[in-house]
Amino acid sequence: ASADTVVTNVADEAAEETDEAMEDEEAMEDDAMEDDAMEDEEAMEDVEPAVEEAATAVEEAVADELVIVSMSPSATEMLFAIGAGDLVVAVDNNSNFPPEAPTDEALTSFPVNVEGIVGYGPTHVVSSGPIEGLAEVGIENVILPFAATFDDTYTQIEQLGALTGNVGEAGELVGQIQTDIAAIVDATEAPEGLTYYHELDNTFFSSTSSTFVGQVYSLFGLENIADAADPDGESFGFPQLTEEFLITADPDLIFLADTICCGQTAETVAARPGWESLSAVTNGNVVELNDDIASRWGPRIVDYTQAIADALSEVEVAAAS
Amino acid sequence: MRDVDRVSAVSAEDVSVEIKGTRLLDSVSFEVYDGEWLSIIGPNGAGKSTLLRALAGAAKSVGSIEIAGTPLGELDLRERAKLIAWVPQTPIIPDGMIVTDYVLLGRTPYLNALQSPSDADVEVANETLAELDLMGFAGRKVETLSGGERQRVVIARSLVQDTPIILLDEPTSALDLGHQQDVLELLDQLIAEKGRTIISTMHDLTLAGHFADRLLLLGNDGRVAAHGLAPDVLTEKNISEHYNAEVTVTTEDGTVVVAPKIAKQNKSNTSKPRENQ
Amino acid sequence: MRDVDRVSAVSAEDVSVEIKGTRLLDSVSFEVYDGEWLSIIGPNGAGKSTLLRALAGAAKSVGSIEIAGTPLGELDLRERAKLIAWVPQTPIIPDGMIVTDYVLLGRTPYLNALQSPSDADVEVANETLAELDLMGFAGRKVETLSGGERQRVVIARSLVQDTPIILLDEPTSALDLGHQQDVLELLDQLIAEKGRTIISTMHDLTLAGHFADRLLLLGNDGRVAAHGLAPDVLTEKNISEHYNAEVTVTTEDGTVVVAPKIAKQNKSNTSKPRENQ
Amino acid sequence: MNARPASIRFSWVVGGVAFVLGSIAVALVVGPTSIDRTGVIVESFDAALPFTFESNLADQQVSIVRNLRLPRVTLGLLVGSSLAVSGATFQGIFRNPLADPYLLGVAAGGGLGATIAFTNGLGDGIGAFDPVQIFAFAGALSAVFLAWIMGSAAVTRSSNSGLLSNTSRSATTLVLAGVAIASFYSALQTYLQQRNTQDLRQVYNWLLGGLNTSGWDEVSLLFPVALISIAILASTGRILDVLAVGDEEATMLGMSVTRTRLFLIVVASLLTASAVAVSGLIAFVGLIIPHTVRLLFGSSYRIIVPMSIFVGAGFLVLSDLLARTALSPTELPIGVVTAFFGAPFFVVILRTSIK
Amino acid sequence: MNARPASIRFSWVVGGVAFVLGSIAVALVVGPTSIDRTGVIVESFDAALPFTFESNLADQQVSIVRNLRLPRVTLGLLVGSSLAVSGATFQGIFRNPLADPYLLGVAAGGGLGATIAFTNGLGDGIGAFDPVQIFAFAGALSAVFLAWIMGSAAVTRSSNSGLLSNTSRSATTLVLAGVAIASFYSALQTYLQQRNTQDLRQVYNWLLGGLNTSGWDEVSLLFPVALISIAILASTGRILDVLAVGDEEATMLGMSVTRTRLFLIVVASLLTASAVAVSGLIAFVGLIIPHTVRLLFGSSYRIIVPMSIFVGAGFLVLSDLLARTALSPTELPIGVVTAFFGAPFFVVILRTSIK
Ligand SMILES: Nc1ncnc2c1ncn2[C@@H]1O[C@H](COP(=O)(O)OP(=O)(O)OP(=O)(O)O)[C@@H](O)[C@H]1O
Ligand SMILES: Nc1ncnc2c1ncn2[C@@H]1O[C@H](COP(=O)(O)OP(=O)(O)OP(=O)(O)O)[C@@H](O)[C@H]1O
Ligand SMILES: [Mg+2]
Ligand SMILES: [Mg+2]
Repeated sequence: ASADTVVTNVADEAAEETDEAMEDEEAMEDDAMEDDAMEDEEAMEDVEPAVEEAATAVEEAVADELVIVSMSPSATEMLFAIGAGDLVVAVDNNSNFPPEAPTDEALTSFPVNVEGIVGYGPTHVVSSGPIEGLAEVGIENVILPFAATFDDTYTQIEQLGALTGNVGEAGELVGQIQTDIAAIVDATEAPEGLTYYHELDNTFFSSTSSTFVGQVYSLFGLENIADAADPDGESFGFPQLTEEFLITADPDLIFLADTICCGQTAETVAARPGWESLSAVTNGNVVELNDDIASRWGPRIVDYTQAIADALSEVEVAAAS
Repeated sequence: MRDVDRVSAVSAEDVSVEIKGTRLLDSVSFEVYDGEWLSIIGPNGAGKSTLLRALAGAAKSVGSIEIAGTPLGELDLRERAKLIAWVPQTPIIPDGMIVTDYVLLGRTPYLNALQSPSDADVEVANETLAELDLMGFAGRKVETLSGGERQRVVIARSLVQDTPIILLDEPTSALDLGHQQDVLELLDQLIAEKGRTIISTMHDLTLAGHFADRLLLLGNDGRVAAHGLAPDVLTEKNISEHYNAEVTVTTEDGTVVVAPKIAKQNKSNTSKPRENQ
Repeated sequence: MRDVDRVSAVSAEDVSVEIKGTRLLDSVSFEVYDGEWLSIIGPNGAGKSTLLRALAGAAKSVGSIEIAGTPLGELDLRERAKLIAWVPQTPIIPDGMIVTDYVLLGRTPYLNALQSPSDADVEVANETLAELDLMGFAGRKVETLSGGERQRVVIARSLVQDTPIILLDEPTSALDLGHQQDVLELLDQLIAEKGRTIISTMHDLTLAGHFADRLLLLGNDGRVAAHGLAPDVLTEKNISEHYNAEVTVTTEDGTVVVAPKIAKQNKSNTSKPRENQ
Repeated sequence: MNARPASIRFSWVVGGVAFVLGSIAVALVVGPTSIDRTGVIVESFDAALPFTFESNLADQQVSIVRNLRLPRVTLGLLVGSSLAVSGATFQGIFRNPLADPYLLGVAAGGGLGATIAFTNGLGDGIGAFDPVQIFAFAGALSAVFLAWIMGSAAVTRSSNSGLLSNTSRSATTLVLAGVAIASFYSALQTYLQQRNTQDLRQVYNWLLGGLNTSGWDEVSLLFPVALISIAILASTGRILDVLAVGDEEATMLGMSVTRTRLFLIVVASLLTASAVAVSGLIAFVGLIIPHTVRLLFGSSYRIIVPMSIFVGAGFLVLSDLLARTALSPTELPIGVVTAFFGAPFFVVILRTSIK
Repeated sequence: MNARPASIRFSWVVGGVAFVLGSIAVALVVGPTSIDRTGVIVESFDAALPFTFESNLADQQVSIVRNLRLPRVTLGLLVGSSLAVSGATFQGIFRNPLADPYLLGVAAGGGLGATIAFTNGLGDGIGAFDPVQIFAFAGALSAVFLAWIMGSAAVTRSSNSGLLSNTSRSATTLVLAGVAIASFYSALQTYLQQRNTQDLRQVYNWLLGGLNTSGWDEVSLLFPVALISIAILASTGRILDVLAVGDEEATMLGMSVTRTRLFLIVVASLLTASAVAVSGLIAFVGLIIPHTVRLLFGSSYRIIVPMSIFVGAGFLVLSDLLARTALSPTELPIGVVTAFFGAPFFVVILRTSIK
């Protein structure tokens, strides 16, 4: 069983329920959404027509009995952002946001303890990969895999909305994210043709434009130096780069997504032998990101986008002065 | 020496063994008949062990070797092991194995891959242990035995194999006088009672001549230097030529006795102990 | 037997060895003087090897053992190895090691941890190889040698160790007549020329009696059964009692000759080969 | 007739069976969720025997017992005994205390196979035909096959050149070929994994091994192979004892050393590969259990091999119990439990049983 | 005097030095960035020798040569020779073809130490005192220390109980204790890693090993230890040959087997632990290089040990070269390169050199 089948199951159960609620739902959404967001929404409906219907039904029929355990930090952030936090009884040890999330340090997903999860009495477990054995004890496994695109994120938020009956909030959230991101991108005027290096850890693992994090930079027309490691964009989404190449490529911007895991800062980067003369270092364009924000595909992609935008506006200053 | 009435147990024709260009054995031919005991003698490095290995199929050789009329190469390993048992000169002693288990290894050719030794097998082992004065050691680890005890255990394993042909490479080198005789007499008895064929190597020429029916002397060049009855092979000339040793050969009670003429030069015979030299 | 003029090389007093409650050696006492050759004899399992091990410090023993006047326990390993060389009954033959390297191991006590053998060391090794008729084998791997060749190589290692005291556990068991004599005469010469002290075990009682100054007979109970000159120890009574073998003891040229009275029952002496039995 | 071959004593068998049954009982009854003990036992009998027993458990409890605990315990028995008996076999074949069932590349091959499956997005199959299992199994066997081809061809050449060596040089050659092949497979696996770091956790998790995601599908895959292979291996102790006298003497005792070794390697590798396919790479068991048995009961493989089956089965069931309960709801990787509790225990045995 | 001990031939030394120098030259000159060859050589001489040489390279190119390539090559030499010589030593000590420098727990201990540092957020040190290095070093040594204590105490007991066994049982006991301790440390490491999955990537990278983040700091840490230890080990071949006759005979030759073994283990472990601390766990080299040397040049440790130094050094420098250039700009884990190219090469040698 994959993510699809589970979703369909939920939808099937719900399909029998009433249609009226759905119209209300749509009316409400119309008010709330801006145009471009709306288009996305419609596109998504083509792909997953059942989700909306299902959502309505669940809201009325299932919501009261819903008990959710989240084993995915991104899903946790989504659940709380759509106001379904009260349905969540426990989240795994890596779900450290939002602060009110019931993080259980003992709840680990690698490896996972099925009978241990049963102890929380959930009806649904949200995870990024399948958890075998849940179905056998009558628990739904909702699988929200790694998102490859923004649309995946929106779909997953909608899915959770449908599941928890918070369809409205989910729709609003998706709209809000889209609006915010569009606004940030509009407001940022980055110089053309800037290159960047997104650092995942201090052994120079990076991510290319074809990855989820890479897309965000593409919004601003930035050029990823790691793309050289994967010209056809099919493999090596996260290549480990040679230090010598990094130095020769001399990126305009360095984004550190390893400030928490590996304690990297602009200073530590500048202190690396051979790095002191890189343009990003000499121009102060080493940007410290929050690892979590830069690796999750939840609602905080807005914060992530904002961080990049902030950095870009400073580049302008640096370049101008 | 061929006799129409006798059945050939082992026959070797022009057997040579070569290793990396060195010839260890050169065109050795002989025939051993059922119920016979052939003793291979010769100086160190003559190729005695190599010859036994070749007969056992453990060393690659050219020439023809037939076991009970069948070319050696046509026997599969299991058939071969039911025909020939081999006591190596320096057997490998497995760590931690008890004597009974070790001796029972001799039953290997009679057991299928997944079969365990039966009670009958155990009984054979026990009888053989008793015959070789080893009952007291049955439960001991082989590696804790004394040199002579261990050597008898290895012989026991070959007897448990219950083959018509037994190859023994210096089987009594670590045995004391009494056990030497016991073992050789036991082998002699096996010939008499069960018609076994024995080919052995031995450095004690008196014993070799006494127990074997025939002797085969290998020279340093890996060729047969002499072959025949003890009085014909164990001559002072043969021995001084191939062993580089001075001996006196006498015959006592029909047994050829080879006694070294031992050092007289710097040793004052029985005037021992030497005082303050 | 004490002599004020003689210097004690090895002295054992009430030496016993016990292992898991079994007594292998029981209150053995004797003294060997500089330049003497003591031969330890006794049936298989009497404890001969155990005694040599105890003297060499390789087996834990109770009682007192003194080497050149110093208690064994007070010698550190290196000093001990400069005083005593030991030829084990079943030496471990390292895989792939060439003869020269193996023999050079005898120089270990003279080299610091990180030192390589000097040219002088290599020369000692070469001389010893030559003395033991082994020059042709210098570059060969030890494991490819024949039984007798290998045994001489092990003896060579012990001689290269250049110690005043040499313990040899059945050093000639795999040797042919000629090499047996050569080796024993070489040892005798070492006593004469360099004042070495030798303690050996041997199953050939005639040779043991001929070459050694004194004999020590260990009984099956691990106790000293007899100790003294060859004619006193090698008596028919002693031998039949402890070896469980019938022998005739004669004296030729002052050498005590022990000859087994060999099987007469089922063997028709020289009427060989047996025909169609 | 006072001389008797070394063999399993009846009391050891009884002890072994008791240990296994005890482990099963405890592992069924104890779990993160507390369930009425009688009910668990009744349900287990109901599941295991062709008779019907009625328990008073709630539906979900019944389901926990039947779908989570029972398959896990069963798989623990199978995997534990498989690894231990294969380990004993490999130690016998190679006469090397460091030999374990993964020696000739089963682990590296399984790892590569599983990684190929994961990185090609085949990792989320659930049900009887899990691509990861199939790829892991195929990878494991291919590595052993290559190791054999490389290692034994070399041996054939060497024995042509003259006398057989006393020491089992052929076994050493095979081991070295196995190590080289295993390294090669590991290199490929690492490379693939590095190209697909998004699958890192999945792969890593698989490499760690465990029974936590196992259900009846896994049991039904492993069961037939394990039953047959373990039955075969259980009676190969005598053969392994024959190999102890070296290739040359064993050959003269009528044993085709090369064929025997191949046969044993094939059976043990099939078994290990199947166990690896359903449970990943569980360390420690295959190496240490046979040594423990040797130290406790004796060094004949006629004892080591069968006793390893009991001890391995019970040990893994108990380890898995600890893996899911010790820090519940945290699941501990089973390799952590086996080594964390097993290693000190083994050291104690090592220090006390040297005789 | 025609009998001569087995020893290194002059031509082998010349060949070895040429191989190492050739590897260095190629590794300095070739890289993801193409830099004028003469310039690279001139800069390298300038950096290595107390004289001044002027090259016509751009600043950035100078920096690449001096800060990236030179330290990497130097570290490759040091780590490669360290692992190979330690591996040869361990194989000699334990007379086991499967022995490698990680046998007694250096790898597991280093892994645990590094993981402790990472999971406590100490992974960010830059400069001479990197906590990860210190923790890895300490962890590695503590594991070996424990293994020795556990393994040799058992031996002392056993030799009290009577005659020494001919086979080196004490070495086997030590190996088994080492394996148990290594498993225990690995268990702890895995546990820590599992509790801190956010550090998984870092830990995993460290475990894979590599020279890609190495600079002069690492060189200056390893250099003194490596120089002294390698110099000591280079001349221990004779001792290792003595150990070949077994504990009992070696003792009678005046060698204190226990003390010698301890000494060798201490030196080799210090060396390995230092190499591990700066470069993580690089597989294959320590196990396979000594075997390659044995197959090519002969089985006396007086040959194996020193030749392993040359071959190990050159091999790792070349492997690292491939790691950073083969798929440039992607960096390959060095363990992938060593095994991917080394394993087939080794199998060829294994199959052709059996005599
Ligand atoms: N691999 C080899 N390379 C060269 N020569 C060898 C090899 N193996 C054996 N030999 C030589 O072949 C000769 C015959 O050996 P073999 O073991 O058959 O002698 P033997 O007659 O049994 O001697 P011994 O009485 O000492 O046991 C010996 O000189 C030995 O050195
Ligand atoms: N670990 C042990 N447990 C019990 N008995 C032992 C042990 N080790 C040795 N023995 C016994 O001690 C006795 C003496 O052994 P030793 O090797 O000293 O005999 P030996 O006189 O050298 O005999 P051989 O002439 O056969 O070489 C033997 O009977 C042997 O079985
Ligand atoms: Mg021979
Ligand atoms: Mg003895």
